[in-house]
Amino acid sequence: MTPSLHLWLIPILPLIGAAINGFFGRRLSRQTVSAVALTFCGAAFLMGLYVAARFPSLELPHAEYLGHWIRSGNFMVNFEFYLDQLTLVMLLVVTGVGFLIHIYSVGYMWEEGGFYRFFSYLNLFMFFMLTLVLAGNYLQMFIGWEGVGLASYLLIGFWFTKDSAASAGKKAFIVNRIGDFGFLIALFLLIKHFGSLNFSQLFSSIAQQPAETAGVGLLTSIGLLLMVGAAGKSAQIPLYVWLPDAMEGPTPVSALIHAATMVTAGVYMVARSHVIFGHAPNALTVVAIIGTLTALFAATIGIAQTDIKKVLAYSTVSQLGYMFMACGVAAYSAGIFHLMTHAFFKGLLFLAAGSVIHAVGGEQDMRKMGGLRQYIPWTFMTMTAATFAIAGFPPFAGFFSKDEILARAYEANPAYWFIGVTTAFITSFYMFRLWFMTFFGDYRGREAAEHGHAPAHGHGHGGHGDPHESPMIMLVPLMILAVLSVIGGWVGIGGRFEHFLSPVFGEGATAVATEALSRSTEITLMVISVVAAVLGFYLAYVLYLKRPELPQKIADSLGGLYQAVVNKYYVDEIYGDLFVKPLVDGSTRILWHGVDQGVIDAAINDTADGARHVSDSARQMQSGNVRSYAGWVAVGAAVIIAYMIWMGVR
Amino acid sequence: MLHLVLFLVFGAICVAGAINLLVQSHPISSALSLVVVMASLAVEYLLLGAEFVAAVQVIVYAGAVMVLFVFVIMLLNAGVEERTKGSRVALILGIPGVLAGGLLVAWVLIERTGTATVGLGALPGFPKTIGNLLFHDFLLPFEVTSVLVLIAIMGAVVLASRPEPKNPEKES
Amino acid sequence: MVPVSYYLILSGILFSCGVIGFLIKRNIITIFISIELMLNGVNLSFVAFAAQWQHLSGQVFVFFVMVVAAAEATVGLAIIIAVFRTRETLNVDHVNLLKL
Amino acid sequence: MNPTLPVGADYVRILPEIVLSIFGMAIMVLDPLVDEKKSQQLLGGLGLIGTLAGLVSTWIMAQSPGFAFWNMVQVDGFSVFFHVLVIAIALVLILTSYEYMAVQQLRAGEYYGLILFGLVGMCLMSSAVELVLIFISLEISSISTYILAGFRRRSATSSESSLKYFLLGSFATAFFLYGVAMMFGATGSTNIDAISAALNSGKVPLLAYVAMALMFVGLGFKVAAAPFHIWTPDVYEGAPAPVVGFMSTAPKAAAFAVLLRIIFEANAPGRFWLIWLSAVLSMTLGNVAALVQDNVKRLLAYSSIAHAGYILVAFAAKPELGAPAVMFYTAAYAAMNVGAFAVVSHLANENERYVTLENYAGLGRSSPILAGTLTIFLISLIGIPITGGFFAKFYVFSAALQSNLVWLTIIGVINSAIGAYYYLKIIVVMYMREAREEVPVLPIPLALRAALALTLAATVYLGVVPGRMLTFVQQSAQQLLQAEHTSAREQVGNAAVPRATQ
Repeated sequence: MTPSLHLWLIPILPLIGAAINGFFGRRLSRQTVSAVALTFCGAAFLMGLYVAARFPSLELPHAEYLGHWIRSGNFMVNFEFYLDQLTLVMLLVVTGVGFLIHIYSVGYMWEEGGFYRFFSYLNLFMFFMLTLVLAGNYLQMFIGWEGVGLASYLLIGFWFTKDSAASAGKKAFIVNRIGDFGFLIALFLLIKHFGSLNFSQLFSSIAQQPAETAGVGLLTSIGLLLMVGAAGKSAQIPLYVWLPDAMEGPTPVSALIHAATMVTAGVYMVARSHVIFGHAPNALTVVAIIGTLTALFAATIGIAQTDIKKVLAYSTVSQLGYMFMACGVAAYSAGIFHLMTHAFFKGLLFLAAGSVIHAVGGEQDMRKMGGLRQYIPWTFMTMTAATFAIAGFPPFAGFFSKDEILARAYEANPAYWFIGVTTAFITSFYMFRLWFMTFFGDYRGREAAEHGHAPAHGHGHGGHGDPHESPMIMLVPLMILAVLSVIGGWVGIGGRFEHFLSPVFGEGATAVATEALSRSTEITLMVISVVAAVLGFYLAYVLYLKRPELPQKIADSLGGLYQAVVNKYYVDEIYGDLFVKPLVDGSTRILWHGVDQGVIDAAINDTADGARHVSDSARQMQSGNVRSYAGWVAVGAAVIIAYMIWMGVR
Repeated sequence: MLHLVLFLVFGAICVAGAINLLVQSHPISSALSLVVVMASLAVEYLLLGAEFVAAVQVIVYAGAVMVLFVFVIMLLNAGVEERTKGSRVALILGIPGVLAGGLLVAWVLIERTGTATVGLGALPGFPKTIGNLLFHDFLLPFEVTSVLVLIAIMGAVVLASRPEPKNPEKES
Repeated sequence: MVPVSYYLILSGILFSCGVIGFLIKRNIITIFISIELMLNGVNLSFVAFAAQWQHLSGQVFVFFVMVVAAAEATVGLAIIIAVFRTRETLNVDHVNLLKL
Repeated sequence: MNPTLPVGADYVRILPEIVLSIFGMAIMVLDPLVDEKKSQQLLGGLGLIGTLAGLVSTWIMAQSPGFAFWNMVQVDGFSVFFHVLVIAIALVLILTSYEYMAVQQLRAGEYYGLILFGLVGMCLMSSAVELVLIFISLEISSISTYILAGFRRRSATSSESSLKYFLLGSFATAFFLYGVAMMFGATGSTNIDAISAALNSGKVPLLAYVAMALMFVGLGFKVAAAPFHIWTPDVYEGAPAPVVGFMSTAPKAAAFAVLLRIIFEANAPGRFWLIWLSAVLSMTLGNVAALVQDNVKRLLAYSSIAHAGYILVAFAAKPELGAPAVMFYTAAYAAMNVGAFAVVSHLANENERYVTLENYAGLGRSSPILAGTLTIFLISLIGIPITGGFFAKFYVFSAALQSNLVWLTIIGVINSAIGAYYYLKIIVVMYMREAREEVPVLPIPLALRAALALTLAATVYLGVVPGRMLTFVQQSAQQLLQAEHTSAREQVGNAAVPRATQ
């Protein structure tokens, strides 16, 4: 029996912070509010470090039982926390990056109204995220899962006076609901067939079952449903639509929730459920295909975006696709590795983008930036590190993790690898496009301002003259993350990271990797991916720095395709027309105007009485008549009697 | 035989009263038709031996309750009803629904209980036996009806009394 | 000897007439009278079944139904008066402020 | 004839009903004696004490389970559960009404009296095991709600609501009564245990099927299950807001209790598709129609239809899984819905002027407490974790899935996703829209605070630590389902319905 680490403290600490700021924040000064938020979030991080320090002495997996929660017959759910290598990685990433983003937010949000509210939500988010990560059973995980959705909804809609922000929050919430219900049904199926949601019990009983190789069996359906959940949370096809819109929230939120932590919950969940997926190869294939397609699809959309945060949003979707691709080929540790490095560099990219936006007074359109290198050197440098990292240049962090994934994908199926490399090339291209457009050339912001274009997103930052560097409190987190973006990948050299995680995912998953591919193949693949990255860099250099008139020409010659990309393949419109509109219309026409008078009466009026009754029927376009209601009751009764008699006679 | 004849005669009166209730357009006529129905029902009860019920039917139902109806009709000075066309659902779905449901139930009743017969005064329900049941086995429901009656009194007081005229509400 | 089903059919006819009355009558009071007709139909069923099963309890039920009907009548007529006060109409088709 | 008189235990087993009636009568008598200004506080306070006394006496009653009054009522965990539930709802209602009645300038005395008398009916519905008693108590609960619905007499909508509820309610009750008559005809008894014994021994007579259908019409109407839900929106829109909170939960809970007894204890034959279809219709019609509503009361009315649908899902499940899920859901729904209506009735202000969605704009600013509590209730209604609503849905759907009702579960889950939309609409309006017109928010009085705190605590309690509650509902459901066998045997020696011989 290993000693108790009081893991429950880790999620509870931010919750206390959230409660203090939420209830009393209004009366506290900004200094106190930020001190409270930072203290409790930092304490959680320290707890994480403490756990890491004690880690070697623990008997793994380490479970802590807190008390029983629900008992219904044989089915029991406890409050319990579960710690293994996978948890530890997630724990450190979430608390560490989360803490840095908290620090950054103090600077970023200083001028904003609702300061205390923001930090209260942020801490609340940390609480749910840590609950999710540390959960010892699926139900507890689900609580965290829904909770982060809720917190993200609150944070996206933070600037609630903006209509777009409000509707974006709503969209995120509803799309997530669809995913959540996939997850929920999967949970029901697990309860029904295995009678437990506890990870250890569940996995050990599943492990005894034979794998479902053909058709859609129970485990395959569970896997697919879990994937629906993951796709909703982690913005995969077809549920990715909410993430780009979610950029309406404050930038630190995008960094924390929509890059580093929450959106990776889907990947974590799939990795956590690797036993289920391991027994359902068909479901795993679906995961791989969805991941691969999303990676490519989102990357192509990223090319045409002009809003700096939107580029990063699509890039996030695409990178998450990589992680699912990794999970889909059973290279879970590679996926988690990429999750970690991605948290560093994508968190950094968002924070740096925030710093840029801050510098140019709230402008997010890259066409109105340019030449910022000289104004904001620190931001530039950190962003450079991140850009090289995501593009996959060695020795930056992204190189190692992406390379790992691509190698494993090649081994599973060269088609995945090919799409992966193509995506890497596109990624490199649009990231350097962003880099060049933002930091090189001449500053284009002034002309725009003179032409009377008020910054579209000016929430409190407006009224700046020249771009200016952000305060230190924002720069320090950037620097730390920049360092991590450079060196963070080194832990993976020589398969060390994989080896660390191997107790979780089993030896088989890792051992094969190193042996199956010969050294030469591996190096060839590595070289190809580096070449792809360099090509992307070069293309972006030519198009956006050397000959900036070219892109327009290309766009003109491509015509329709480019339009489609600019409009994100019209997915939003299609969804709107296909699902939302019919529902609302149906409700309006069919039920609102009453099945009663709307359909039946209108039909009768039209045919029998003709135009004379049009005005009359308009007046009578209303139900609310007691006799009609009684008519419905009578018909209902007749139908039920008929049914019951039929049941009886049968 | 006598039983059957009596049943048929009063049954016919009963149905005629019910149909008259539907056909009449003045509420008073409908109310009086209901009295006819109730009275002939009382006879049917007697045929089945339910003496007490028959008596109560005439005294309480036809007597007291219907008087209340007639009183309210007079109070509100209700006239001949207008033939407004407020609901077509009631006509187009409701009536066929009722007829279909009624026929189905009738079929069940004939088909499944058709063989049992009852004689004249089959189950004599004297006040004494009824009283024994009422104040013993059905004591609780009997007592509980007092709550029901209390509610009815309160309801009548609340709803029918003239509302205090402060702040007359202007609602459309 | 009369088949029980005769009584039951008569009761069914009365009940159905009551339902139809609810559907076709416009005057609120008449609608309410139709409901009373339905209850009367049910009462006949109770008495008939009581005779069939030789259970006196069926007749006791009739007694309870009458009490309930009386209470309902009191409240119902009070509600009708209240509606008449605010709306000046007894036509149920005109009582349709609340709809959709 | 057996000349025995009821013994002490008989009275203990209906103690809550007795206590509530006494308090009701006390209010009735005191009403004309106190002057109008004080009557609000005095009689309301008396009502409050009455409900508290009712809770205490329920506890006393719970100590002596068993039958009373010659198998008329049965005290078991099941009936105790519903006693506590409806009395607690009434307690919150009284706390809410305190302020509401004063703002609306309504007379108080009868109001509190009617609530207590109505409670007597609802309590009896949950413990009665005899169809005649069920019928009478159903009428008590219904008639008192008809009157309460029309309590704002100066308002045309309120009296219209009352009239519609009354006419359709009596209409549906007549169907129920006809069903009772048929059941009596089919089995020769109206005692649920005896019926259960008759139905489960040999071939079920066809008449019993018809009887079930007719009884379902009546009870379906009371719980607002499709296709008998159609009265709900109109009635809820017109009735006084706190009363809507009450009648969408307490009489409904009692009606569900009756449905549970009839359907599960008597093991109603051939019910499956009937309930299946009704559940699907209720969920879908309720949710879809709610999407376009902009009157909050009406919106919540449609939502209550949808929730009735979710509860019916549990009725389609296996009895041992479905019954506890139904009980849990009614409790969770009561907590959140009564709470939501408490907020609505506070905001409604004089003459219920502010009940449209637009009036809620900017509430997040003008009254963070009200907006915050309402948000939590709405979140619970959506079914998001750490609220009672989530676990309620969770149990219902998991019960359904464990009974192999895959499609029903999927339809339910989709529906609750649709439902999220319109609840969210309220939250969005509260926090993310600027108020277009000035909506005065009255200070929140102490009683209302207490009401909100109670419902909030219940909602969160059921969401965070539902364990104890769940254990309790499971045990009582167990008792309910076992009663079928044990008491049917007792029946043999202790004839519930004496047979007159000829």
